[in-house]
Amino acid sequence: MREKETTLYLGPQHPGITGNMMVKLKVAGDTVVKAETHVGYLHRAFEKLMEQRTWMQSFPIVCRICVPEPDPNEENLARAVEEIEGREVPERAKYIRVMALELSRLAAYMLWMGGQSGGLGLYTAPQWSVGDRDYILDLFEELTGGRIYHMYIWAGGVRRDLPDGFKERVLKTMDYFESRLPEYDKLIFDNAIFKKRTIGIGVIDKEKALEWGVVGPPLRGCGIKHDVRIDEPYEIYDKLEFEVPTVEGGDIYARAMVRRREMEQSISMIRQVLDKMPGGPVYNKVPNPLNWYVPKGDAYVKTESARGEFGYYAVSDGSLKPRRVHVRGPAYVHGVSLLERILVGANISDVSPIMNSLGVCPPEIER
Amino acid sequence: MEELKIEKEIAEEISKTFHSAEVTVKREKRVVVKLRDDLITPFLSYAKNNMNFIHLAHISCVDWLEDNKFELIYSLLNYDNKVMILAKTYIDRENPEFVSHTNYWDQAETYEREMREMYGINFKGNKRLTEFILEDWQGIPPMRRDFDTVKFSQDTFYNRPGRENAQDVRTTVTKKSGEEIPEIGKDYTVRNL
Amino acid sequence: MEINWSSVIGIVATPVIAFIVGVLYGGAVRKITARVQNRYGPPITQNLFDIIKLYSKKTAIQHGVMQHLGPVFAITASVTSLYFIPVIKDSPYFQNFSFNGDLIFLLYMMVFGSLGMALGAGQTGNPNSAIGVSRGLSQMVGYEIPFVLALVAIMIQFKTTSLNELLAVQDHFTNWIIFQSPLAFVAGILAFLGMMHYAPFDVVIAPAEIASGPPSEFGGKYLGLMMTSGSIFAFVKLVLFVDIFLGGASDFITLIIKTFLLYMIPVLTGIVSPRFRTEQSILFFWKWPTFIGILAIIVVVLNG
Amino acid sequence: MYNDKDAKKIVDIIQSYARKHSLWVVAYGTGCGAIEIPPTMTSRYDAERFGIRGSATPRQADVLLITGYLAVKTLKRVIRTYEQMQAPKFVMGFGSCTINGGMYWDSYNTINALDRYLPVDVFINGCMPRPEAVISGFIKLQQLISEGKAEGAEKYLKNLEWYRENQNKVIPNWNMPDYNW
Amino acid sequence: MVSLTTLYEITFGGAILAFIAQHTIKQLRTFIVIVTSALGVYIVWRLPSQATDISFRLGDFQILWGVNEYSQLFALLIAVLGFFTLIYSIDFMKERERLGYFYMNFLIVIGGMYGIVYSQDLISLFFFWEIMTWSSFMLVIYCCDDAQSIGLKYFVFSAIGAYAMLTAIVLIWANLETTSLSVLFENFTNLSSGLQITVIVLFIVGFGVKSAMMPFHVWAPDAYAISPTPFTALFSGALSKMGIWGLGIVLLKLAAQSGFYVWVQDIVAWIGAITALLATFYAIVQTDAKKLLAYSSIGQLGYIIVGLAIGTPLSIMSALFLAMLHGIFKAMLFMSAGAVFYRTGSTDMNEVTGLIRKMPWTFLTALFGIITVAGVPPLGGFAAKWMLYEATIQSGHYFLVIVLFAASTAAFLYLYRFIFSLFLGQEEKEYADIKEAPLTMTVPMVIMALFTLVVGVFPGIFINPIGNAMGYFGNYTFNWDVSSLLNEWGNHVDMMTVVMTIGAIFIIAAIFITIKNYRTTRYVTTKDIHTSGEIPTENENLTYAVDFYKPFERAIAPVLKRSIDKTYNLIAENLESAFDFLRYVYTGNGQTYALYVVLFLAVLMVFAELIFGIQL
Repeated sequence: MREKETTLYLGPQHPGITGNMMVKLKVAGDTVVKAETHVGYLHRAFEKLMEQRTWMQSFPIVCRICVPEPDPNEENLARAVEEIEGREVPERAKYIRVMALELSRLAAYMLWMGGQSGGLGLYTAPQWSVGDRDYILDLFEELTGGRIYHMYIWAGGVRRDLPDGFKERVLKTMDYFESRLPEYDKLIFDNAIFKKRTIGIGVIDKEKALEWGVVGPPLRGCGIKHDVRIDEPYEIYDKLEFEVPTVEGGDIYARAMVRRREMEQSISMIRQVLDKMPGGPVYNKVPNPLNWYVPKGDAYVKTESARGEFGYYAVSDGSLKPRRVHVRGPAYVHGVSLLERILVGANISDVSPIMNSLGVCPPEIER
Repeated sequence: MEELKIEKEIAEEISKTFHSAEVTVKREKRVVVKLRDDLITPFLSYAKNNMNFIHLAHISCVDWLEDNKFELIYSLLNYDNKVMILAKTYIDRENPEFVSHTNYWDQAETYEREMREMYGINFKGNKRLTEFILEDWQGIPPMRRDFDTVKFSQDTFYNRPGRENAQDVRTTVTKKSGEEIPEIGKDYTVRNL
Repeated sequence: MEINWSSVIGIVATPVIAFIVGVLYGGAVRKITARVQNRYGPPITQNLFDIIKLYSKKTAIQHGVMQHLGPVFAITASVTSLYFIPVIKDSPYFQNFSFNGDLIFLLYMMVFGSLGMALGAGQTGNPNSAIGVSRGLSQMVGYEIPFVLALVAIMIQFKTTSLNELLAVQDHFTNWIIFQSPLAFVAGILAFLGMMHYAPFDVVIAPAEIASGPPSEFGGKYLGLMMTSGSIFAFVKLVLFVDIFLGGASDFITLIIKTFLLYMIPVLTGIVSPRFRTEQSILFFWKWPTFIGILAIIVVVLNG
Repeated sequence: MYNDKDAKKIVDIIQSYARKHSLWVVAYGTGCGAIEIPPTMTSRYDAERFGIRGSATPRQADVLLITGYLAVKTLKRVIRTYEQMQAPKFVMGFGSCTINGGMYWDSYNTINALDRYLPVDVFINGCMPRPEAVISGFIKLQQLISEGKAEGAEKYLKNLEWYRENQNKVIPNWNMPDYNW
Repeated sequence: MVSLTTLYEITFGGAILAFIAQHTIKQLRTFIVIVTSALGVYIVWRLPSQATDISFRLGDFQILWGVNEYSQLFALLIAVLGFFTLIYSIDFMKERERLGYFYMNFLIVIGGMYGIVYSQDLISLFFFWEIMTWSSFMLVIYCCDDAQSIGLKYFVFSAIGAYAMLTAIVLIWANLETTSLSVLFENFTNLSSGLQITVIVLFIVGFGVKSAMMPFHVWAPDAYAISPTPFTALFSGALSKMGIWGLGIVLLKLAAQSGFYVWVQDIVAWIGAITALLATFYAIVQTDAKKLLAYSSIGQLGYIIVGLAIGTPLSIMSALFLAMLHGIFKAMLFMSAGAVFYRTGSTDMNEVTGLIRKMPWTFLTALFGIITVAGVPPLGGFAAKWMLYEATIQSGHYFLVIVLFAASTAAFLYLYRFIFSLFLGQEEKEYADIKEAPLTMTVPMVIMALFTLVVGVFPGIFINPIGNAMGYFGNYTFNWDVSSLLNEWGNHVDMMTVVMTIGAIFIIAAIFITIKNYRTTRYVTTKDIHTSGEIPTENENLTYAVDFYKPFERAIAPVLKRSIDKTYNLIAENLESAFDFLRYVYTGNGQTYALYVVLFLAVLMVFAELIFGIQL
């Protein structure tokens, strides 16, 4: 028997979807009655592949788990190995790691800004922001050799030291970004229509947010201060001065403003890191990567990525290869159980902006 | 030892309530609890309702093929003191079945769906154990240790041979450091044939 | 029977000129948009390439006769409305049939194409198309009201519904209706924003929501004909507004300048605006533009 | 005056010129390569200079850009998308994983050689290819079009059985609707 | 042979014969019905040249029947529509029961309507009015038990109308001692102005109920929707025009003489315009095709009322033009909806879908119908809309025209919904075996559809006879070219040029798109659509039909919330319970009901006597 509601496929081949996934919407009129997330279009079986590779061989593939922002994955795996082994990391490497993480957060926010406003029909914003994001990618290219995939952070430190004059170039880029932010404010965040389209849309209830396991900007957009960087400071975050912005409201606009303010914080953090960065080696003596036995043990490590808390649960059985690495991306909850619930009752027009504002990133759901 | 005060208090409370639980404070903000499989549900319920561990961060599974066991790990987080509990248990690998915790946490549904698909664990009480990531999968659940992904890939997908003059990275690297090619490296050279 | 050759030439030449101008405007808009967006942008002839490419597609699919004829309805509406608009004032070539129709006729003729396209899009059976049509028609109710208010204000001010007589009134630039009836112009131009379907009123084709909406299932020659019609129709709307408010044009250069400047209003608005949801855009039109339109009529009535 | 043959030629030249300067890419980010598409399309690299533009639905599109590895689940959708496109249509394989599986050569869920399942006109290698590489791939495609060599769609129709066999081998449940062609 | 009495004899006699035939020789029944209605067409056609007025006394009253051009216009509409709907009903009603009852009442309705338009005095007008009302009530409750409460609603409103009319007649009789219309027109100004306005308002209420004028429209949507489709076509096409006929007389003959004509004009015009707008809004939110068309009817009648109320030559012309045309296109639309019902058993727009390839002729009719309603050139609706707008603007009703424009633009919404939901969209499996409706249904529909095209090209063939008919109201001249439209400022539209242009471009473009890539253009089913690369499963619904205009509904929510219908429903519920005892009296059985009506009339007369102190 034919169902009453219309089935609307949002994805996988759809301009409104973030990445390659599908949200099957049952709509009555333009209101979503039921939403079902379907994932698996990007399943590459990373966790299985890591079991086939040595710990160090896993680094090149973990960065592919989340394309817009690969560094938290490398950071997580590196810290998981370090925690199991009890390995010390040189101070300078920690600073460089934080710099890379914050740069990648900034890049991810630029990309998000494009997606968010592009989904709302403001096509100038993605053109600007994705273009500006390229300046960060240039920095990464200089630092790591790769625009997108860096494979830079690894167990024991980072792969290589900063090139000459890199610090100045980073500072220059940061200055440029700071000068651009007011323009983005004018174009996006202060735009009357943008506000009209985002305020009161896709609201997450504060109580529910805690119980559903919402993390990152969506949670901070509910007014709850929850950030791994202050809760469980890793690397040198406890030595930096920054605040974690929270905005009340729980709607798309609140989440957008959280990210907008975090961009300022990231810029200031990068400046602080460059300012305080000590000298010294960037990695300690490590074993031969192909012969690197990690002792038996397990570790759950967390990093705050642009979309929220990124957790890795790594188990080693004392052999060359990981026994199990479980990747828990923030989108795992945001993209499936949370999305399916808050889309009910939403307008078709708002589905794509809601997804963008939650930072749903399918590759980290299905790995 | 002063800084692990909260963690120790939590550990004490758990061991007081669950006598058979094996509680260790692993490091700052990490408490590991090993439990019998039938105690997991009471424990989660207790932690959620009485100890304010309301955030279920993830549910994970490790396949211990040698011991014929699956290890299930439930990670809970307390928003107030930001301590994380990892509750672990072992279940039988032959006929894996466990209780669903969807009535405690909505997002548990997703984790359980994935584990059913990847490990074949049947979570009783979960109403939506439908296909999640894979589509029309016919073999054994792929994340089990006895599933050979390399063989599967070679059988199913066309493997394009590599270039003849391609240099093996492993050989180059080991030559440089003067060590022998380890077993793992030899495995991988198979592919260049 | 004597054949009036100048009008025959006009009948053949008008659609061709309209098409070329429309296509080049389309390209220019893309170029200007690109420049605002820090880009180099495609060549100005890009839309022409696109249309030729679409026509030279080797295959096409259709879901039935209404989809087959949908673009035909669209081009019929565009070209017919073009024929009933005096493109160049007092020119024997480009008056065409403008003496045989009037503003209310044009108003209805312009809907003919939308209706045909809606029927064509409906037959494809694609829910995206249907949603797009539903949005488009709803939005049309929104912007038609201020537009009609503006037109009625002008009609009662000059006691005519004929475009040619309106042109005759605007013999000197101080007599342009934009100066004689500025409120009507404001209401009209706000409605014009909606008629051109640029952001923030592009909810009909919103790609991120309904994958380009009504034309979802149209490809190849059908999309080519639709784009052709769209180019002509953009020109029709521009000329209509120039004729009504800006005193028409007595030569092509004036026409190009006036229409292009007019075109820039929706384009530049669109570049910096996200899109409204359907009901938001309807209510937008029913608030200020309608109020201004009513004001325009009141002013006209009070002035005699 | 010229005869029919010349006239035909002129039409062909115009057609292939228009075709090559108007490549509409169907919006389908099949793999992680999709992350380099926004930079390619936006202000830094501005692919619109070459007439390359996104297209929301396959009916309107000319180019199917396979951005990276294809999971089996995606392959099915890609085939459907490809078959809904109108000829002449072109496929571009993007990234090493479309050539030989790349990083994921041993994954149980990703195909290794795209050209066994779809007729690929241009491959762009690298993991991942830079926007410059993508644009150079497009320019290669434009060359092929003007030389009349980009005939993937015809190849596909001619060897449909072979392609179907390969596709069926990988996709367990072939429940695609029948196309009347 | 051709005279009013023969017309009545044949029609009412045919009605009784059809009833008898149903119970004796069934085969004859259809024959009798068709012959009767065909003869009706013939007689009505020949009447103006041959008939003479008929006059006789009935008690105190002078009964006068006569033919004038105004009546003739409506009589022709009744005759033609009656003929077409009866042909249509042959196959449509084949499977139904109680066909004798159906056809008898059908013909009585037609006869009653003839009687109304040809009566020249108030008594026979009222008599025929009641005949029409009763027999149409019988047809409303014909279908099923559900119809009972709807029929009650219809009846209550009709009774209010009849009561108002009767009161007016009584007032006139009491003061002028006449029931003759012509005498009334002459002496109307002799009445005191208070009496004048009372009579006018009462008549407007009386006629307004039938023409579904707001706020008396409440009965209409349900009654239209529930009655059998052939009758609905007549109901909406012709029966509702009786109200228009009467309003025309009241507004242009009576009110025009009184001192407060301007007020009456404005008020009625605004009521008409608001009727048009609100009915359009309600039509947009309907889910049943027949109900949608019913609201559409109310809206169109609103336009007609506006045209009549404005009272300039052009506006009267547009109103009468639209009245005639509405009879045709609404019959077409109801018939096509009926054809869909005949084949699929439903007119629920959320259910039925994708019939275009199964029922091409029905689709064509519906397409012509919606284009005509929308008023888009080149079909006939454009001429009507054009004249109405021009007349409204030129008579200085500037804001009225905005409301009308809003209503007619919003009309696109429901029109598209009607045709999209039933004919376009996904072709579903459950409708795979549907065939085109039988010839008796398609032929009348297609003939009428082509007629709208003819009227579109040559509006003159309608305009000039209507111009003559308007001689009844005054000295109006319409000497237009057969294909042109002219407003009072001297602007014109030449429909010939328009149609030639549209036709030429359409044909050229259609040929181009057809021969281009003819060989490589494939037809694909509606299942092979862009669904983002996914493959829809069997039971998934790809038809977008439920809540089609949700965004628009949200935009007009403040209007819909304060719906008149809701208020009325409240009253109606109370009414129903108040009249609950009537359920014992009226059992759907004709005789019981007739008895009740007689009682009701008696009560009315007593009332009249008590209140006005006059002896009837």
